[in-house]
Amino acid sequence: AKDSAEQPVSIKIMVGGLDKVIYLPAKLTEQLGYFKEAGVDVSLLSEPSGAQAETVMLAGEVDGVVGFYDHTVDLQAKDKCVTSVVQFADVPGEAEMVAADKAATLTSAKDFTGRKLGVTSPGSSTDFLTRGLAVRNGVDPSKYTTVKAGAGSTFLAAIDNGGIDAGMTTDPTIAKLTNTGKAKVLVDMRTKEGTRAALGGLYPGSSLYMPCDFVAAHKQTIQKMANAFVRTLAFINTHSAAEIAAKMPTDFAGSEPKLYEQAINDSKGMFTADGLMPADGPKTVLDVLKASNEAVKAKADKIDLKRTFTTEFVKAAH
Amino acid sequence: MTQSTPAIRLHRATKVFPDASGGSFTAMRNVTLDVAPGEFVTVVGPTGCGKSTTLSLVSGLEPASAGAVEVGGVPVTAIPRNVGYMFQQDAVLPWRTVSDNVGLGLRYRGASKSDARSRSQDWIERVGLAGFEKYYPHQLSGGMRKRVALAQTLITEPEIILMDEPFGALDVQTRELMQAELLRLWAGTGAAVVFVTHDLTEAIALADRVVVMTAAPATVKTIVEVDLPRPRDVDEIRLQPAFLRLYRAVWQSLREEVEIARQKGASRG
Amino acid sequence: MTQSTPAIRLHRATKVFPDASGGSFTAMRNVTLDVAPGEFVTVVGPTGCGKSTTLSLVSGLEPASAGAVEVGGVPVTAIPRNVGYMFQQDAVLPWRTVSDNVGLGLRYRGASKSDARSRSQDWIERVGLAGFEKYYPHQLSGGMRKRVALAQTLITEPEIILMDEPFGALDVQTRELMQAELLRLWAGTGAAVVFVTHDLTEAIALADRVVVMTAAPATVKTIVEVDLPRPRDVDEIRLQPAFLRLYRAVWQSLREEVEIARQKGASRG
Amino acid sequence: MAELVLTETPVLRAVRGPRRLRVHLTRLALVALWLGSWELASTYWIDPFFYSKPSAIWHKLVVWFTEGTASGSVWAQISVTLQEAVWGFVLGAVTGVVMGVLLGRARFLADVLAPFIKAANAIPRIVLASLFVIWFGLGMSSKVATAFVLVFFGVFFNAFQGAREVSKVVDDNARILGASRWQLLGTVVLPSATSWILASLHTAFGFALIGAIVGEYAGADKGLGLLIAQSQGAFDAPGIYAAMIITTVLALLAESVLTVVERRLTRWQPRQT
Amino acid sequence: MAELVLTETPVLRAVRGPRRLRVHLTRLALVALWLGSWELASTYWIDPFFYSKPSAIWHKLVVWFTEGTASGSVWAQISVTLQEAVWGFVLGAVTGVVMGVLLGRARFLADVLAPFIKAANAIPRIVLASLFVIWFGLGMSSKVATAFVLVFFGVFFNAFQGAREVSKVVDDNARILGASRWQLLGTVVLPSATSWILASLHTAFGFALIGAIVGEYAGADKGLGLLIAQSQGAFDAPGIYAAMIITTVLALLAESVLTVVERRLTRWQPRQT
Ligand SMILES: Nc1ncnc2c1ncn2[C@@H]1O[C@H](COP(=O)(O)OP(=O)(O)OP(=O)(O)O)[C@@H](O)[C@H]1O
Ligand SMILES: Nc1ncnc2c1ncn2[C@@H]1O[C@H](COP(=O)(O)OP(=O)(O)OP(=O)(O)O)[C@@H](O)[C@H]1O
Ligand SMILES: [Mg+2]
Ligand SMILES: [Mg+2]
Repeated sequence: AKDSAEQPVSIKIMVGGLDKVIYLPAKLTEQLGYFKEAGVDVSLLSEPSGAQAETVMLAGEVDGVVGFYDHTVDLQAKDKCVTSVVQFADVPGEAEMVAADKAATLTSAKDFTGRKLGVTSPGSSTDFLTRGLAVRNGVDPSKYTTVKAGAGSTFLAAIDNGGIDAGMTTDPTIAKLTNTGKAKVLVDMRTKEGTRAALGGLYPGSSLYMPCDFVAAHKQTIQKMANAFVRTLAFINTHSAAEIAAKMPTDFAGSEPKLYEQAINDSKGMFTADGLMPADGPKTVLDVLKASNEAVKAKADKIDLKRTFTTEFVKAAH
Repeated sequence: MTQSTPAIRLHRATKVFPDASGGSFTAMRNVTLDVAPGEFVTVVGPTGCGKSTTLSLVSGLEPASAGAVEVGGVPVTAIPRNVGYMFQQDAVLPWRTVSDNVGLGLRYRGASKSDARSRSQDWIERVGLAGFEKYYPHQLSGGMRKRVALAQTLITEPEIILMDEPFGALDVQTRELMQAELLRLWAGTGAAVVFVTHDLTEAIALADRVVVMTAAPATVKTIVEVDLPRPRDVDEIRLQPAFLRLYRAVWQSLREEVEIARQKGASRG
Repeated sequence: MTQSTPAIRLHRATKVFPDASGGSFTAMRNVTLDVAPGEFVTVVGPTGCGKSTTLSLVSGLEPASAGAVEVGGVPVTAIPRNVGYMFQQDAVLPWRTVSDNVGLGLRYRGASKSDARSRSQDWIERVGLAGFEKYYPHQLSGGMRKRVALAQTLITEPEIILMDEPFGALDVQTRELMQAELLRLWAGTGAAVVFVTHDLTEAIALADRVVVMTAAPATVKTIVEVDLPRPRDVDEIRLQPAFLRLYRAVWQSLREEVEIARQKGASRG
Repeated sequence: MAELVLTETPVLRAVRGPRRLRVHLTRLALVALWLGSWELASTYWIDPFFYSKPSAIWHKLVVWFTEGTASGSVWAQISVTLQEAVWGFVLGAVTGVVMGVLLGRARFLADVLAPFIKAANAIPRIVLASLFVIWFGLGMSSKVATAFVLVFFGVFFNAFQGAREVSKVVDDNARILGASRWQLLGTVVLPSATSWILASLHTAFGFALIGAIVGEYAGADKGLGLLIAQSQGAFDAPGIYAAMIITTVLALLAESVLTVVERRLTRWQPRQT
Repeated sequence: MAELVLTETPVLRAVRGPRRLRVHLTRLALVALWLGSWELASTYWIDPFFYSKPSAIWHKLVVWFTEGTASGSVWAQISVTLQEAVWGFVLGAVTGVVMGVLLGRARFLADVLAPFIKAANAIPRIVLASLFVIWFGLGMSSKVATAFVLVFFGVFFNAFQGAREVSKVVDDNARILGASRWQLLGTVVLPSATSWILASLHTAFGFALIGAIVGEYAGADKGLGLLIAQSQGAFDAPGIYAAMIITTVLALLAESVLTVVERRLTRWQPRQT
């Protein structure tokens, strides 16, 4: 359909965990009422597994997914065209945490050999990042054990009772672990510097992506949505963690509102101010995935990074 | 069906059961017996000889292992139409009241609820259970359950009536009332009846012919023709000399068989 | 227990059942009966009058609604020790073979497997089931199952024997053999027996006293003392004039009750 | 073992009153004991971060019912989950009973289909839940489908076995009396299998709720499953437990309805003492 | 309905042979039909990205069994999951039978505990799975626990009902014959409840497998659940289906063992025709 003929549609977005701080812009936009003001009807759904969220999107059940950018590359290797429309974060916002009692012997990714390393789920971004780290540090991924440790409480318990030696996770789990002294940050990918040091470039994480053909067919609606998101990103940049936390539903803070606020504070830095894709981001992602993902490795030469993201809408939103 | 076609025909009917230890046990061997329409045949025989098995073959519930079983001239492959079978065990539906149990056959045959109810009421009175219409079987005594089964079987007016020790659990007087009731019904319809009993008086008083079966495997040992005139008054008939003669004949024949059965049992053991 | 303590004592025992329509039904009213140790009492009564209910009260399976029930001088609150009860219905364990079923009571009492087996073998032969040791109940005829139950009950040599129409499903000869067996066993042990039957000949031939019960609700109508000498030959005794006199007395008493029962039934309907 | 009062002495009607009271009191005491020790333990010994504590859960429930949840009123969540569960339950139970009874009476069909049904029963439902989202969409139907597959099998296997356990002589009797196939099913097989079917229904509604919640887990915008997922993400142990308690109460309510139905259907049986 | 051969004409032994063959052939035909139409559909109409196709699944299975999976040999995964399932099954079934039979015979205990058990049955197991990981760690015990809670309830409710459905007169008879409580349980209640218990065991092993896999889903370093999670993460539909097929085969193997046991335990029953 041509732009002019396009009907205003209501958009369904699946969020890979509505309550996760790294995906906070999604719910925040709704809470701030920016969707309504931009004139789009957006409903948010939640699904804890990123890959499952994308499968649902590809099946046409939802129009977009808020998840990690790296999946667009992965999907292209599987002949599915998905493009990032708004880039929320230019770093993963993840950290490799090492259990306090293992911190002495496990001091960098070089020591991964023979360890039990936690990821949220095999095939998730945390898995890709862990493998990427290992390969960059000369450890073959087959030399350590990948453990599905989930996120949140199960991850905490796994660190606590020795189920894993180290693991990749996000805030507020990181905050909880460091506050209680149960684990230390081994590799911090919540900041630009940390990410560059770990992966050799920026690794864009949290983003909104949609199937390419949907994007092509609904430019007006997507523009409105991009407008709303970019406003939110500006809001995050100009407000304190406490102010942001106050806008979110109280349930998201759980039983420890302070912890939630701290988590937002720690993670705030990772959000882009404008929704733009960092210039070297896609290439870092491709490099990491080439090392860690069979499908991408097999098709590395054929992958067209330009099709994995577009800055058209966020630029127009300025 | 011409007049000469027997209502029930068993020809060298044999029934073999798989046995407890994997072998086989012959319960009936070469049983040959014809029952004419309108004929009343009683069957006596030592306990465990194969009487119930014979009835189950005629009813079509069990297939014969060998030989022919025909009802109305047609080989029995399924349950023949218009057969009534009153089982030796309790077989009324535990989840139906007396009234519903008695009317069941009518309902199966498409009678309306109220029709079935009024006709079953009549039968409930005939078997002396008035007042117990709403009782469930577990609330009845053994003899009352038997009478429910009796009413249940006879209400459908079957052409072939198979009865396996129907009156065993009744007191003498009630039993005689039921016998009279059965004879009255049967006389009206011309149904063929095969009636298993251990009560020789009953066997002779009711029957046109008494079949004495041998110890297991059952075969027909003797058939005693009962030439007493009908209609009979069951209560009086047993004082007649002709009756006593018949009684002695059947008794003698049966006694031999029981002896054989016991000796066999002992030799098996 | 002194000699004067009755083995079984019913004093104004009453049993009320909840009725089908939410009301109540009195199955026994004010039944008073003492049975001395070593006494053989038979009970006759119209079908559905409350005979089985009486036995279940004595066995402790059902509590009396009012009145006293004592066994060995002790009020019955649970199943008294050393009671044997042969039920009117099939009650053998379907998942046990004949041999295991017969030996069950012994096993419960702590007998070893081989001991139980050899003693049950003896009883299996006594009831004429040799050769069927390995059969499961569903592979037996009705009369054979009854005999298994008989052996099962008597093998534990109970002091109180309750029997509910135990021989109803047996042929005349086998029945006589079983009667003789029962008398032989009983004579040796001095057990108190309460024996329900519909066969008046049997009732008189076996008993010290015949209790005739009224139509429901059951009460004791008459008690007929049987003063025939023991040991008795059941087969011969019934030709004696004393026997015929007793028979007529019981018969007469019972007939009245059946009439009443039928009229009640009709008026209820 | 002193407590194990085997049903030896039949209990008279009159004793029922105080007995009932005793039952309720014992239950209450158990609940109090359990909550009390939990509260105490989580105050002094164990980490309420993982195990929460009754007072916090109570507080959470109060907040939900007075102020609502992140995704709207708590009643809305309950009603969504309940609808999904009820639909899944009804469809699963009806299909399970019908297929179970039919296959229980049709040897050949049963022999042919048995391995397939048993195989289907072994398919991990959690995987199915995510497949259902793809097949049936994100709406209610995918949750109903998940609830359905959880309900169906339990009911099916019980109805199947129940249909096979019909007393042979009662069955024979009905057939002699002229029952057609369908009449036999209605008047003999179904009533006889009733206790079997009812026994399976007791677990079934619980499973239906689980199905609805698992389905919501796989993608939803409303429902108790979402509340749980959200609470898990927010380290909100009281939220997890509060949602579980709501589910449990729903199941118990359904159970009490079932008990009434059961009592009606088994009126013909001897009262258990 | 022509297929619905109600058990009207009892079948002679001799007919069994060809009948069996017919059953097997029909099954085979069904499988072939199903796989064929799937393969065809996914080649021409539907997107194998979502629905996969039999040939791709077969290929995946071959790869797994010859080259192994991402987390090691496929046999290692199978053995881990199987161990978890077997443990969960055994513990759940034994506890379920013991508690079911005991409570089935102990009115007071049953009355007191019934609502708790019913409530526990309604707790969403998926939530429990992650709680178990927290309580019992990432090792085998958390999966065994998940399998346990899935197995327990089905078995419990059936054993409970089975213990209540004991024929009153048989029970009375055994008590008159002098059976103590425990003897009664062993010689009357258990044998009588056997068909009930067996019926529940038919579903139980499937549930144990589901439990193990759900448990692995919540956190693990080995097992079929991990393979499924991995395949889902990698958009590898053939992998998902292949793991499901392996699970199914495991369940069917367990089922055949159970059938042998069942035949032994129900030898006393009239053979069904
Ligand atoms: N299913 C079976 N398997 C093995 N044997 C069986 C089976 N059914 C019956 N029998 C045997 O067949 C024989 C005849 O049984 P049947 O029930 O016909 O006897 P009956 O003449 O009716 O005896 P009764 O007068 O005691 O009722 C018995 O010896 C019994 O053991
Ligand atoms: N559970 C019950 N509920 C209601 N009424 C019952 C119950 N059990 C027995 N009755 C009634 O009690 C009466 C006596 O029954 P009982 O079984 O004692 O008779 P019986 O004398 O043994 O008869 P039969 O000779 O036929 O065996 C019957 O009228 C019966 O309907
Ligand atoms: Mg018989
Ligand atoms: Mg009686």
